[in-house]
Amino acid sequence: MSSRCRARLAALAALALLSACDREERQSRAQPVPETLPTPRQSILQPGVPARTAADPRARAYENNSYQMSQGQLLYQKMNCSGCHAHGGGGMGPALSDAEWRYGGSMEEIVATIDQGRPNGMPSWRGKLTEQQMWQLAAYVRSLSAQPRQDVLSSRPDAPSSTEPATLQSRQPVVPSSPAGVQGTSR
Amino acid sequence: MTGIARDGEALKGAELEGRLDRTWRPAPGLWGWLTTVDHKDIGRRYIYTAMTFLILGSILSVAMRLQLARPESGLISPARYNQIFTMHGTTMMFLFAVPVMEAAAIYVIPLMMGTRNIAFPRLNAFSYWTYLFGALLLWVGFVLNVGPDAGWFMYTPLSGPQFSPGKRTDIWAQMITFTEVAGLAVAIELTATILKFRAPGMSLNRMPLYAWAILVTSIMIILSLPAVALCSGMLIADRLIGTQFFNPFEHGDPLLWQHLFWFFAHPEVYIIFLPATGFVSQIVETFTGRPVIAYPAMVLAVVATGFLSFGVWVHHMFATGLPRLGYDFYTAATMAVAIPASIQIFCWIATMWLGKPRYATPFLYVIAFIVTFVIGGLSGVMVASVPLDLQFHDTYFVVAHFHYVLVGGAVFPLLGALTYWFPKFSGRMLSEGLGKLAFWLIFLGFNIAFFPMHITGMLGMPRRVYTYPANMGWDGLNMLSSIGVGVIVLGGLVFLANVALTLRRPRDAAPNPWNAASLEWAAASPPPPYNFPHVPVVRSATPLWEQGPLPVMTGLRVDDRELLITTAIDARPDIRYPSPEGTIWPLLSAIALAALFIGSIFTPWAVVIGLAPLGVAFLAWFWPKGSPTAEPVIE
Amino acid sequence: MADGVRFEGDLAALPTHGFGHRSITWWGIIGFMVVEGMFFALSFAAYFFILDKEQTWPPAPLAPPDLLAGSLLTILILLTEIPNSWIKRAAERYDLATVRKGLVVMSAAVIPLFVLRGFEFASLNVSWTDNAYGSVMWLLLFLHTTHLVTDWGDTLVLTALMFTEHGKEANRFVDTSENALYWRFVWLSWLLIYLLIYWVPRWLP
Amino acid sequence: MKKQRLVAMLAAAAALLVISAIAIIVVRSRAPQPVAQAPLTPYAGSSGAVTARSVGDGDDGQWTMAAKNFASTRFSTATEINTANVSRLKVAFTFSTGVAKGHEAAPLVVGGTMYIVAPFPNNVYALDLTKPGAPTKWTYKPRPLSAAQGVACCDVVNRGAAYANGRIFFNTLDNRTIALDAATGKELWQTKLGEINLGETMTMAPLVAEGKVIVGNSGGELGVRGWLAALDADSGKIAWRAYATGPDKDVLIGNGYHPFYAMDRGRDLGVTTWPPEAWKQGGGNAWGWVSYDPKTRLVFYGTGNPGPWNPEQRPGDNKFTTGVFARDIDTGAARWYYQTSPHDLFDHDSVNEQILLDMPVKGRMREVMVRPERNGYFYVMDRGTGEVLSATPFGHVTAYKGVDLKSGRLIPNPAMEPREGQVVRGICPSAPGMKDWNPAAFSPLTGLVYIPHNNLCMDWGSYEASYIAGTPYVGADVKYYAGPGGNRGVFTAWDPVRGRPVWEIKEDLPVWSGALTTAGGLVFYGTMDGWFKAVDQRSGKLLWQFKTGSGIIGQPISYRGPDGHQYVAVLAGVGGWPGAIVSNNLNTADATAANGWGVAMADLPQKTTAGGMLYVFSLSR
Amino acid sequence: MTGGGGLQGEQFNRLFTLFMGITGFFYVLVIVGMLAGIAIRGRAAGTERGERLARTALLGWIAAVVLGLTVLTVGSYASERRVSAAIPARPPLEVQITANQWWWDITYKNAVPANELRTANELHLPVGVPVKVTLKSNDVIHSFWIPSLAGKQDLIPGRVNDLLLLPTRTGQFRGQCAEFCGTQHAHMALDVTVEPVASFRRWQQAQLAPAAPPSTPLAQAGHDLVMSQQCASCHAIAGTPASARFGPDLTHLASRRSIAAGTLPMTRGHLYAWIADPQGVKPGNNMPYIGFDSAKLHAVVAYLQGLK
Repeated sequence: MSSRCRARLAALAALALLSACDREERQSRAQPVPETLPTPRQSILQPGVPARTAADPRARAYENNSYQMSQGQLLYQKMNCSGCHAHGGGGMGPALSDAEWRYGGSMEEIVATIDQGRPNGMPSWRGKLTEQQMWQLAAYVRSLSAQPRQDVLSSRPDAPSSTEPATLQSRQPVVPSSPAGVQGTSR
Repeated sequence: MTGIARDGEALKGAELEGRLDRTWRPAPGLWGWLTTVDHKDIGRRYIYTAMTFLILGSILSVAMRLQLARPESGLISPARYNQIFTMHGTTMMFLFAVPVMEAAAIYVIPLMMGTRNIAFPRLNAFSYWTYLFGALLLWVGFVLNVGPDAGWFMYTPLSGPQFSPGKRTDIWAQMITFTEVAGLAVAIELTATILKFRAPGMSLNRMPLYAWAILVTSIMIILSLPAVALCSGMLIADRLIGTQFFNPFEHGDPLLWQHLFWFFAHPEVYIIFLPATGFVSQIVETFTGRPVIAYPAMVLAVVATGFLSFGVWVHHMFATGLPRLGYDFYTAATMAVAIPASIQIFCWIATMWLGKPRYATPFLYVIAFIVTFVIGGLSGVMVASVPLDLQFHDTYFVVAHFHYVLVGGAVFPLLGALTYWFPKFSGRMLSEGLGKLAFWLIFLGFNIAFFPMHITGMLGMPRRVYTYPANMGWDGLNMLSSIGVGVIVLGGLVFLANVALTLRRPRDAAPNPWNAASLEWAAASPPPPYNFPHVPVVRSATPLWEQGPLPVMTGLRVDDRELLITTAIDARPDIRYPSPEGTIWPLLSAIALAALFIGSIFTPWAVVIGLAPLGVAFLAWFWPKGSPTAEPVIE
Repeated sequence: MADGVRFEGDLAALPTHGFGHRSITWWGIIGFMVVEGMFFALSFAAYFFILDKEQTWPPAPLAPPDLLAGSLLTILILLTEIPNSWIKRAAERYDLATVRKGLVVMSAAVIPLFVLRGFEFASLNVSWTDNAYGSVMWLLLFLHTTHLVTDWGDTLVLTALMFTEHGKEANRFVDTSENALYWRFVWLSWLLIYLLIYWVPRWLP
Repeated sequence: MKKQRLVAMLAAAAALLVISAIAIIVVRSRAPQPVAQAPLTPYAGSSGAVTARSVGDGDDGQWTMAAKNFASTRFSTATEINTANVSRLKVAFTFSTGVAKGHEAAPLVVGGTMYIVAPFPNNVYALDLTKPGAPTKWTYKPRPLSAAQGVACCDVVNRGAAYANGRIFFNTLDNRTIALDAATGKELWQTKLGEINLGETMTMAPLVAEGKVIVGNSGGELGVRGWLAALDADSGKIAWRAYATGPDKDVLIGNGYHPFYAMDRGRDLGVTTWPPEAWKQGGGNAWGWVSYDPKTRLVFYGTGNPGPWNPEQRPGDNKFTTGVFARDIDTGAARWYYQTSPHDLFDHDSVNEQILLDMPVKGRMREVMVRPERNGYFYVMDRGTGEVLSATPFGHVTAYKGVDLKSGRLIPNPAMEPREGQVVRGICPSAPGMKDWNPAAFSPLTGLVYIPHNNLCMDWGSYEASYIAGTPYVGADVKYYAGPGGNRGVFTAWDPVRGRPVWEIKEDLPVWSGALTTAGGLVFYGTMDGWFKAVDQRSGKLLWQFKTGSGIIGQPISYRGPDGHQYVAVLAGVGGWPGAIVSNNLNTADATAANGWGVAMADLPQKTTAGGMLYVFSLSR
Repeated sequence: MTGGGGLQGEQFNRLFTLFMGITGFFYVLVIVGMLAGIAIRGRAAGTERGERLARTALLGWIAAVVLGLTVLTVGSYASERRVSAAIPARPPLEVQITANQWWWDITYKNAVPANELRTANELHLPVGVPVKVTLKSNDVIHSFWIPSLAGKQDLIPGRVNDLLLLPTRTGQFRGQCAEFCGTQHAHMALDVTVEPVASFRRWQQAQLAPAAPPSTPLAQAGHDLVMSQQCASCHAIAGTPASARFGPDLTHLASRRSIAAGTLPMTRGHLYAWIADPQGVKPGNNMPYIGFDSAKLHAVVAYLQGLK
């Protein structure tokens, strides 16, 4: 093997290491950063359809991490979310596993909904949950409609069976697409 | 028919060897390396790979001992530590211990049986590749920080979809599937080889004890591996498609996992230990210069161990709250395993009394084996007792116990066996001086490292903790254990240096340098691709110690790969059988299988889609090449 | 070999194949049958383990699997033993023509089994995600289906082989005979699974 | 010869078999299916003694309270519509409430005006019946807090208003009791009684008697401490408030408290039968029906389930949840209490209606109340003492083994007791019970009680619940499914004297509407797919039905209009606990949606849609 | 040796001595035999008599081994019997322990539910009183083990196990989860105090009382923070609105010996460390980083310190 070839292999290995799978990392320690919750701006003409804000980098980080999602699953039960929203089917609160999002279905919007509460009964969890926990919950909530990457979802909780496993659902993302150009101008 | 060349008076010596070599030698170069089906190539490859994993597993243990040397150490994070100890256990059990025992048998058994190749040689090649891909899957996963982290025993529900999110456990479970396919294939090959490929005259009661050990081991593998394959299949189904096998809410049960897992994993200990007793028997025989006494008792002990090992799995579950009555049965059964083991120990010692021991390095390993393994065996008797086990279970006492059993009982004999058969593998004798130095370092280091663990366990230190508080009385003992591991590593390095230095020397070993009695020593060192120019004939249990030249039979084809099948019990010549040529398809099949298994971690559809390439590969594998050459052709 | 050798006999006159336990293929097939038999046995153990944990079998409110498809399959798979025995005997007689015919019949006879098996999955009345009962039912049926698939694949390959020049090789007849043996294992194991899936839930309260 | 005979016999046997099979199929496929074939014997006439005591005003053709009278008989003496002419029943007029949630209320009719309370936002409409088409006379909008919707456990329903002395009294979801001037719709007073931030809501229909407005709260699924309060009808001031848990002074237990059974006696049982502090989140809400006996001046009502559902979290009897109270209407002091489900295992609230009857028990006339209970037993109790005279299951029960009449204790079936961490299957009746809030009616014509109810079983998996104020406090995942027979609902005519069903109608969907009996020999009820039905009181024969725009879960009433003719009215509008599947647009792929209705009601969206509409029927002329 | 604090521990010690004696005897026999065999090399080599002798000795050896094993089996069975005979099936004290990742939820059962006592990570047992420990798990398999009292029992989700204990010696012991249960298996300890009955009763009475109200303005501020911030979403403090059950009960937190299931000793400094950065102290546990500033931290610690 030529030395050049070796160097190339080494570079490849290093690259593989760098791109190591973050989505498995048990990153339990939130970055001690000031609370900067996303505040998606509601558009003027379509109050139900929020304008898209610039994507928060944490959205992808939490949504693509199976550990964070499983923490969200734990919180979903322990914080009594399941009491209103069942296991996605809804009850007192709206269904989370269907294709309708009253207040937007993006990570940022779900976090904002958890944080601020919503007028028809969704309580505000600000000060009751930490920001990290809200992100974890949002990631789990999106997994109820099988939206994050399939390889991040887990098939079922250790709980009474209630739904077909998320990993088998083929539901597509349901956030209404925004008209082109809104992203930069609506601020 | 006249065109067929056969060995015999007319065709012997150098000409025969040259023609046999042309027939049996794998294709040259990389292609030959990929396509070979020679049991010696595969066996050597298997051994190298397994030993590599021994080294990797040992590196992990060094990491763990560094972390545990001091209390509340922050060297390794808990998440990483859990991966490391999981990888250590998994690597040692699934990627090192079982494969290396099978690997040694793949290399030695056909030679010992006096035949030219193993039964189902293509399956053998396939088995190696499958094992390799499974092992790579696990280790690449670990390097990419997707290593499993729920323990090598993967207790549900910790390993289930809720508490082990992500792909870590899936990778572990599919690695099990790979090694299970590989292990079962080898077990079937070895069983068939031992039962049908023995040299004429080697009736069952003339079979070397090592062959008996491998026969029983193979049958145990066949009976026990399905259990782990089944439960890891259930686990991955729970994790990927949402079955409910281990979900207590839906009336699955975490204990179902434990039953199935230990139904495999307890016999597995004996699957590792029995071949080692075979090594010990062969070494004792050679280095005392006489057969091991009470051959029937030895054989019965091996068979009884295999049999009893299936009745003891529940002693891993004494703390789970199963009915008490069952516990007493399993206590008795576990104690009973000590009886065949004690018979073997007695016979070896009596053989030493009756023979003339030579203190070569392999024999030293046997002595170390007895000194350490008996400790492990006796502490095993302790943990068989329910009241004692309820105190020892999952403490460092158990860690000490099974390292005494597995390192003392299997790794020491293995190192002895490697030294013993090294001239056969390589044609060179290992240096005795370095060998003995390595032996003493490893032996002393092992005891320094693991004996204190008995005490740390008795002092209440649980297993599988990434750290422990200070002032529990555990600090000094842990430090001592860590130092011991350092000594073992030193010994291991000397051993490796010995191998490396020896391999640089020219080949110098005679066919039978130790003056051993079994057939593998009748072949050249290293053996040619066809092993034996003529079919050796056996007249006693120690054929090479018989007077006069080696009796042989002739008449096998020389121009095509052919070997002799004998009857299962008396080893009377029965059939001349074609042995397959080298081919690439086992490798391609293994690649297709790997794609299917690995893909299935990410989507169940991989099973469906992956079947097509796998089917094509298998078809090409089994489809006969060229025109029929074997006689007779039916018209 | 330092001592040289002494020629004691010649093997040239030995045959190159034999049926049954004389054949190495037979030992391989037996080995795989034991492996798969263990798979089945352990799945049965898991079945009864889970059965023991459930309050009723099948758990309320599920209905036991519908009998029709499974029973038809059972009858059909028992009937396939007729061509199967026919093939096995013909193979042991080296009767190439009959073997060819038999294998074609056999390859075709398995196809309706797959159709029925599809209906069987549909008639289990439970999904594998519902509860452990559903999981173990699907497991049993799935395990057996893999055996149907493998043996069918094997039969297809053999059928194709028999129509080529390789069909004239004696060892192909040995293979054919052992394939027939394996099919017996497939349907024998099915009889047990049939009982477990369809009848035990009806017999137990 | 012999052979021929054999063949003939075989053929005959086969023919017989086929014919009988066909006959059985034909017979069994007929609906409704009477349990006992006619002739029916246990009528008032034949048994001679069963009569409902009319403790309210004499029937003047009005409908002033949801249950018609203090005895809660829901029996109208009007006979204009009867078994002979009911087939001519036609829609007289309709009225939309504009709300697409569950309509559980009973309309009131007083002096030519109909009053309707809609579900949240609880608008009150007064319809002028004297004018054609019954135009709106006035509308009152209480504008409850919208956040209240988030703590209403089982849809944002309201079960109706009450009328007395020219006033309309009703509750809003955000815990206000409001009194309106019936003539003008002007607000007279309003009293805030609870806090939605703690999960409290009010959905029940008040009862007005002796100048007191009796109201109670809801929220048993949110760990809300239950109470029943009496407000002064003139001022809205709280006269007394009796809690269901806590020390005796909170429960208004004093010297006058004489429960019949030893298990209900003791000091501060509302504290000692709970783990420390647990009574503060203990539930026991009085969200159901209240009856009143003017003779003894006793108010009767039941308390709801204890919180949380998971029983392992609250060892003890959990007094005074899931039981019946008799209280003095003036002081609220408890006279007696009987716990129907001590240490409730399955959310079997005890809030169902109590129908006050005088009837013979073991040959002696007794003043009783009858309660078709959620736990599946039909209780006949002495209303003076709280003694249980009989408790008979009126459906398929596996959850309990019976009621021990000596100790009064319900005997649970140990095999069905919930265990944390494992689903228990086949529990019948399910959490919504053999019968939920939907009230039964009594007919003195037949002496039968007509019970709209469920035939549901369930799987129950409990786990530890965490109390966070204002969020659900349940700790169980449940799944309902049809019980034996495959029908989810039943409409049963029950003979309270003999303790057995006379006939029953199997309904596909749970029967979630109330029942109405009339002197015309009819009984009315609605189904969740929108059929409003009239059946014969004696035989259960379906005489008339009409398909409304949305599923019916309301309470039908009957009144005499200003024109002197009889009318029947009902609110259609699917919703409520099971109907939330439709009204809240839930996802039925999740079996646990709406606390267990997900799969049980998976077909509901195909069978009905949400909406809110009043239907009033009269004979076509 | 760790046993000896309880009935099982005493039995363990006796049984272990028996095992050590017998297994030690056999070990010495084997080693001496082997050393003699290789030292006195070849004395009996190859003789028929030697082989016959060896075969006879083998029979004797097997008999000795079987005898030894029988003694051990019977001994261990007898030991078990003695334990179960000494403890009544329904002991006067029943403790229910529920394992969570990675802490112990402890309830002292009582016939009067209102006298049920709930605490976490600290077990007090009266000496000489048999106790039934009921074991459950909320998530994965854990194992309950107090080395000094001996005896070990798994806590398995979906199952209820129990363990009968009889402490015979007073003292402070350490219990530990003995089944690998995930990231923080190492930090899942249990503080055990075995004490005289009288002081146990005193402890029980003190623990039954609701939490002490805050006594200083700073503690009052801490109380308000605990009630209004994330703390109350997970923890319960009896006598206050905080009633959640996700985390350990904090009612008498300051009376305990350690923080976070034996992770840190209970000191003011450690309380600061724990609340300020729980993930740094015990990575992976479920207590989140909240981000109190120093003033809030002072207040919260002041309040928690008052929860004696």
